[in-house]
Amino acid sequence: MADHLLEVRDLSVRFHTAQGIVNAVNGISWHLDRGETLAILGESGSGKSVSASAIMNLIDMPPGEITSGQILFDGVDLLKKSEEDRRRLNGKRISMIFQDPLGHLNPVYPVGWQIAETAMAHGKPKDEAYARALALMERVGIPDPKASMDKYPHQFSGGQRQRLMIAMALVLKPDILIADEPTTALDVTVQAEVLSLLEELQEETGMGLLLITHDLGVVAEAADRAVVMEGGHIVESGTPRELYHHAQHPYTRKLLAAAPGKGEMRDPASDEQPILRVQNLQKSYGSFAALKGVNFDLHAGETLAIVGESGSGKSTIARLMLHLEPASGGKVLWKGEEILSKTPREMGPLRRQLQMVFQDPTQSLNPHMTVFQIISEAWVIHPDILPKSQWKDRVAELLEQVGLKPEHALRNPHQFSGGQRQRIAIARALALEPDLIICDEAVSALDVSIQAQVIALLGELRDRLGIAFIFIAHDLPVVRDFADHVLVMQRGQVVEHGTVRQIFEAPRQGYTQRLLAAGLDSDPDVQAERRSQRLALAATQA
Amino acid sequence: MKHSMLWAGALLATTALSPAYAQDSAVTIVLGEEPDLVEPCMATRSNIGRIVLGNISETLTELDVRGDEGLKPRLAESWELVNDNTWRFKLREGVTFSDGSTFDAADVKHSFDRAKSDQITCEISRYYEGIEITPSVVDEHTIDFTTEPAQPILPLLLSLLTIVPSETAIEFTREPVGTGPYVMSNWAPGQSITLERRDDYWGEAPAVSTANYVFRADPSVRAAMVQAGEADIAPSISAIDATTDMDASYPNSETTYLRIDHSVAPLDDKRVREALNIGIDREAFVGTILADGTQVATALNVPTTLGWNADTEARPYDPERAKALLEEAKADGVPVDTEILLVGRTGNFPGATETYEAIQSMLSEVGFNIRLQMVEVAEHEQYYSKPYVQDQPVLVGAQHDNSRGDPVFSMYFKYHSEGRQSGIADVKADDLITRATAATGDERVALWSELFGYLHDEVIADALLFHMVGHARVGNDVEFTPTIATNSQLQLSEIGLK
Amino acid sequence: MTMTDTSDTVRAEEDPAKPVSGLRRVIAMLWADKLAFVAALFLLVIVLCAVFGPMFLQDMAAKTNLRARNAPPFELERGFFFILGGDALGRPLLARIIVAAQNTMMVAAGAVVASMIIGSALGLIAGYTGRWVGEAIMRLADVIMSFPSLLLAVIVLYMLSPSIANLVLVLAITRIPIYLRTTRAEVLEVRQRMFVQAAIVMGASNFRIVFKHILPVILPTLLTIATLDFAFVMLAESSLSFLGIGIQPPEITWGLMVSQGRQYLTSAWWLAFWPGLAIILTTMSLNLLSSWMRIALNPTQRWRLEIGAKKNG
Amino acid sequence: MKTMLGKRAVSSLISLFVLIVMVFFLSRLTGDPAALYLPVDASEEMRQNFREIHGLNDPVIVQFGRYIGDLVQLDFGESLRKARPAIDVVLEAFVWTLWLALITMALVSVAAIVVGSIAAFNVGRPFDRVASVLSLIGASAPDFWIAIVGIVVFSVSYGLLPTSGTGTVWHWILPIAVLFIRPFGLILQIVRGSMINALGSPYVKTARAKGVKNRPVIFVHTLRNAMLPVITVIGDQAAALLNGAVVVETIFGFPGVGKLMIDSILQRDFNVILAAIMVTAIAIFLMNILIDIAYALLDPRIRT
Repeated sequence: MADHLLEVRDLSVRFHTAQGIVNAVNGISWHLDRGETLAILGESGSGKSVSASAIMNLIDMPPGEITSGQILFDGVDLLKKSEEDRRRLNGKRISMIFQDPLGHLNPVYPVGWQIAETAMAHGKPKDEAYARALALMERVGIPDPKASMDKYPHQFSGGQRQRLMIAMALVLKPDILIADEPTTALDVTVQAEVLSLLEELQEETGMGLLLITHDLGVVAEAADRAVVMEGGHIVESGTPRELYHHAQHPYTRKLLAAAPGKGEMRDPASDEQPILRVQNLQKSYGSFAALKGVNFDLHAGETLAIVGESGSGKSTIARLMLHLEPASGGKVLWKGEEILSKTPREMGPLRRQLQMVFQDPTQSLNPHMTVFQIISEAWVIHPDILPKSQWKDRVAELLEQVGLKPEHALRNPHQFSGGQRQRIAIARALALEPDLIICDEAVSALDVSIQAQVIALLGELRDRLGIAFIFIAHDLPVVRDFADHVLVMQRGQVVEHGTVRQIFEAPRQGYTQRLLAAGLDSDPDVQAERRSQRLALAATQA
Repeated sequence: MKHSMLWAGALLATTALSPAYAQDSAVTIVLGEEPDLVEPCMATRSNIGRIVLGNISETLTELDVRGDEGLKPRLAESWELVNDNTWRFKLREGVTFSDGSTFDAADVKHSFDRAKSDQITCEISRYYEGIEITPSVVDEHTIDFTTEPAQPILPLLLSLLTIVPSETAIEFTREPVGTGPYVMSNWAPGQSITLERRDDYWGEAPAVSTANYVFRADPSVRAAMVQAGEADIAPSISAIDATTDMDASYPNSETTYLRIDHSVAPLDDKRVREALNIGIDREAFVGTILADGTQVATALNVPTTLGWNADTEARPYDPERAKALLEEAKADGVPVDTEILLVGRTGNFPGATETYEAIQSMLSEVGFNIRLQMVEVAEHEQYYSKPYVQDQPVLVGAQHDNSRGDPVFSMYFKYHSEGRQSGIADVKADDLITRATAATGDERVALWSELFGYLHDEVIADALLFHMVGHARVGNDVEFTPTIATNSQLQLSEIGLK
Repeated sequence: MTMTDTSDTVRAEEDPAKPVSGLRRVIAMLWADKLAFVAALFLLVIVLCAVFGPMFLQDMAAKTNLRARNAPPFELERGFFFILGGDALGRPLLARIIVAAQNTMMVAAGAVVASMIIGSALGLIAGYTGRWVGEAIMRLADVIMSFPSLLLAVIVLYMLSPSIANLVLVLAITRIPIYLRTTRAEVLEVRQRMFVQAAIVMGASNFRIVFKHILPVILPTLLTIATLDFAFVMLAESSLSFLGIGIQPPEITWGLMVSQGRQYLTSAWWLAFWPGLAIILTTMSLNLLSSWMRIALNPTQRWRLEIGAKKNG
Repeated sequence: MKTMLGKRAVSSLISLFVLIVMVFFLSRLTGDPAALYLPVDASEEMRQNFREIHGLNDPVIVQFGRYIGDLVQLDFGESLRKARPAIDVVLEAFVWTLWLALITMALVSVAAIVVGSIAAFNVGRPFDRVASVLSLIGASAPDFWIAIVGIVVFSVSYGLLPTSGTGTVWHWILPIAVLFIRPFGLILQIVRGSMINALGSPYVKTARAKGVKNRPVIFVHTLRNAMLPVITVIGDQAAALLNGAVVVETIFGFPGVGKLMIDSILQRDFNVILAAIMVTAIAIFLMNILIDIAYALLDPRIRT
């Protein structure tokens, strides 16, 4: 009964890993037809990408191993076909694009050639292949396609690279396009553009689109149907609307609940002296001005969100404040005293008051240290905080504070999941009992559910310990329920500065409006609305 | 890659052509090291002498190493003692140099002055030191040498003086000109030197028309080359490789010995020195580490040398007595337990290291406290020549080569209290040396052999070890029998072709 | 990607590997790579020889006996230690090889450890401090690199006497640049990592950052190089002996034995063969072990061994 | 790129100068050339005279001044022993070494890259095992040992090749073969390692997803990326060869700079030592620049 273009039946894949055998997917089944878009929704480790890799024959065996199931394409079981036959399908009838296009494009070849190669690999003559490549680069909206043909991946922006990937995948007009987290690494505005590009192309070619994502918003925006995966199982499936309004499975509900930007907004209520004043802060690399004079104040116990897309200079502010880079100009007054001009020695004692939580918890924790060492290092450096005798108890206390177990203290970072690692990073920051914690994209690398938990944790700490936060993020919804003030940045400048309510309910600047519009909402209906807004905006501003 | 191969080929084509392709009556001779120069006045250096002596350059007189005719005429037809201090040489006529100029007395004078000049350091000049020698041209073909003091063996000394034309500048040359049967036709540094036969040679033309010299450091490679037919003669190969019927051994006039510095205790004690001598089982080396035919030495010079003393007998190996002697010395308060340093030179001769290792263990057996140290040549020189290392007793293992037939070339230098490498300061020895040097005829013979006996039996000047043999490998299509002189020269005229 | 995702969650769930089981795990991973396992065993034997050999066999190895000169191998009537034959002075080869192991290992280990410590120390400084100091150090490295090692050997061994210690000195100096350059390159990369930044934010001293945070990360690389270098140094030492520089009798190393035995290759092959074999096997073992380490120390490759371990263990 | 080359040139000059200074003074600490040059029984005045002629009597610092003075006029001084300009002697020898190094490295690179890639693609399979073990055995044997065995076997026993020396292409085979072994083993390992990493990288996944055949996946997509680390190693190995393959040159009587070096060191022929060091140092500098260029050609990210 080959009534579907592509059908996965009872597929089970397992991997041999350091920790033994892992069943990545267990007997999952789904199908996809021409012209429709199926979303596989799941968080990291849910096995959402495994079936795709299986279809494309990209699972290395070992360590991978397909233990059961069929993959029917046009009614034929791919798993029974020869390597060569499957190669012939790849790129010709089934194509795939990936997250992180920079890594997935070969750094040492011109993009033009890489796109054309898809065609050449399937026997198209060189000139025709290049002709198609050029046409597609034009179609996916690469500026000056002719010249761009000879450029290399590193010479393009993130969004353009993803467009190039798409072009590469569509050279031979495949029947199916698999997009694995195609927009995750991208800025919100770019994400929206890429998604709509995919839709247009789908309409043109009538291909089936398999969209693998962790983002409910993406599902709401683009999918016709969706399956929700957890721990290698499909827990629920249906149209976005069904899933949003009548979610059956608790996990699905959890996901929906976790989606940011739904809770109550805060109203700042402090009027005493600010603990931090940033005045005309500037940074330039050679001739390029990354930060063009930024000003803001921060009151004790308050949270300031700094929002902007990549290259807006939001992280630079943090790095300058903490002496990770020298500033080119301006002042930073911490409790009244200027700290930019301080020497490392003078800075030493102050550092414990200003702490930072980094974006990628995997990298910000030293893999060679145990959790205990990582946290207690704070007191090795600042012995006056705590006598050695109390370290053990304090570490346990901190771990519990951030929702981990005391016995975790003896493990190494790699034995934790991303979210847990970020909690450890937070515990490390707390160990110094700081007055201000700067969170640089502290949650953007985390799954939505984890994101929600971590933000909740931070909020709780703020209320309990009265710590002030600077919360740096690239999309607005995340900060909506958490911040008191919001600073919107673009190209090294503050575009708009206001209370969270003002920013979200009455954005004054076009850029802010566009940001808001570009943010994807998990409610299909809201999202549909947003979409029309976005298009309207684009029209007016174009 | 292919290309680079081709280029390499091209490059090679331009370089010296391989011996294998040279025409008939050509021989290839493989030597241990390439000479830095091909300079007649350096001919006493063996790697130069082998190429130059008797081939490119000739001397007035030459020592007969095959028969026993003693000193034979070469460029000089005859010589006589005009008075005590003056020798007169009659020169051969009708001899031309390879550059066409004719040979006459002026050339001899110039050659001598050039050799003695202080603008270049000619090795052969060292044989004329300490004597005032003035050559004076009598006529075109007669020359007098006046010496102060009288120099009985001047004709022998002149067997070392290579004759160059009077036009030769007083600086080292790379294009040697001589009266010899051959002329150097090509020198590709690092690869080969080629000699061509001269048609206008005064004497009878030798059989070999072209001689090609190549250089390989490793003895086994040299041996292999002859075996593989890439070379015809390898004048010195290692005894270990000398196992085929192509190989001939020859006394190479080298004598190995342990030089003892008598000035440092306990080696200042005669009993200790005797113990040293009888503590070494010399016989055991022959035919094992060292080649068959190696002789146990009783003198620093080989038996064919003038005045060699047949009555002195090698001391037999006697460990018991050696121990006893040491005990005795010890009883008299001689510090026999002091560590004695035995210095050997790596690669001095084939099996050098093994030899010294064996000696060390033998001497330790009889109760010496010996430390062996093998050193490279420069360091060896530090120990070998004065001023000596004084802080501890030292035995220097060394080799001495004198194929010139007269002890004069060795004795002053090795045993006179003034000698640069003399371990002894003995009045009687000094006196004997001075007298013998000045003496002639039987008196000279008597004095030398007295000295030999005295040094060996009375003084026990040093621990004499062996008269060494060298090994030559000669290819099947040439005939050549190595002689005692093969170490220092190799006259192509002595090579026959089959 | 898929794999790491899955293993990620698993890690979070399953129990942490207890430090105790570390050794067992290493052995299991060794066992997974049979060649590496054998190599490790062989090296263990060599080390034992090096430590205890001279104690028991010194005299036998030094006793010359010209009657047993070049005694052929595989004959027992002269005693077990003549199983590999005798050398040019009739000394039992087996005994000599065992005794020589000590010097050989001392030279190699000494040189490698010394150069590794000095080299990586300089590398850390060059990588972490200001660029002027760094530049200076790098130039120094260039000089050492283009300084002909033979000349260095002659100079050192001439001015100071030729001894094991001095040979170690020579070899160590010539190897320093390798570690220096690698360390510096790695430091320049690692110092940009987040956890180093985090340490700075906490106010950690340079010393602490370098030794607590950077060094542990680059150590595996250095160790891999070291194992390879160990082999290299052994060969270098033998070449020196061949050229008549370096260690001289009555001291013995394998390299020296080979170069002394080479002239007998045609008449008594075993003189050069056995010590040569010892060198080959040791260097090979080290190579195998280091390529095993390269996988074992690389998290993305380790599974190859771990599966093996499961299959075989 | 240009400015970088400029910097490199300057810094290399600095190191070269330091090198010369060190070699000049240190080598003069290693004994009196006269003692080596002249026969042992040469008299003291003869030695004095020799030192006089070669200016060895002046204080070392004066000698150094003189040397540098000449050097700036590109006069590298005379060889003590050969009575020729040192630079001629060195260049003569260097040509040989250069060819030896070039040919060997060319062969090594190609062989190691091909075998290494295939091994990496079959990690753990027989081919991989055999390749690495064989290369290891070769790389682990002392080179002089291999060289002599080689001569005994190929030249003496079977007479296939000339034992040693120069002349025909055949004369090059044994030396190159011996030199080949060690760098081959090393580079093979590097290639294998970096290929394994590259094969695991995302862009290979992409290529597979595009339906590219295995061969181009290895030799087009992976290899070029994997080459980057390899090139550096090739450079180092080539540098080592340019410094002269002393052992091989000595055994095969190959008139290269390595043999020249060891000879002049043992004979304390200072000018030749210095000239040799300078020539090789410059050659290596030039080669490193070639390496950089190759690097830039392979990796566009460096160009911009």
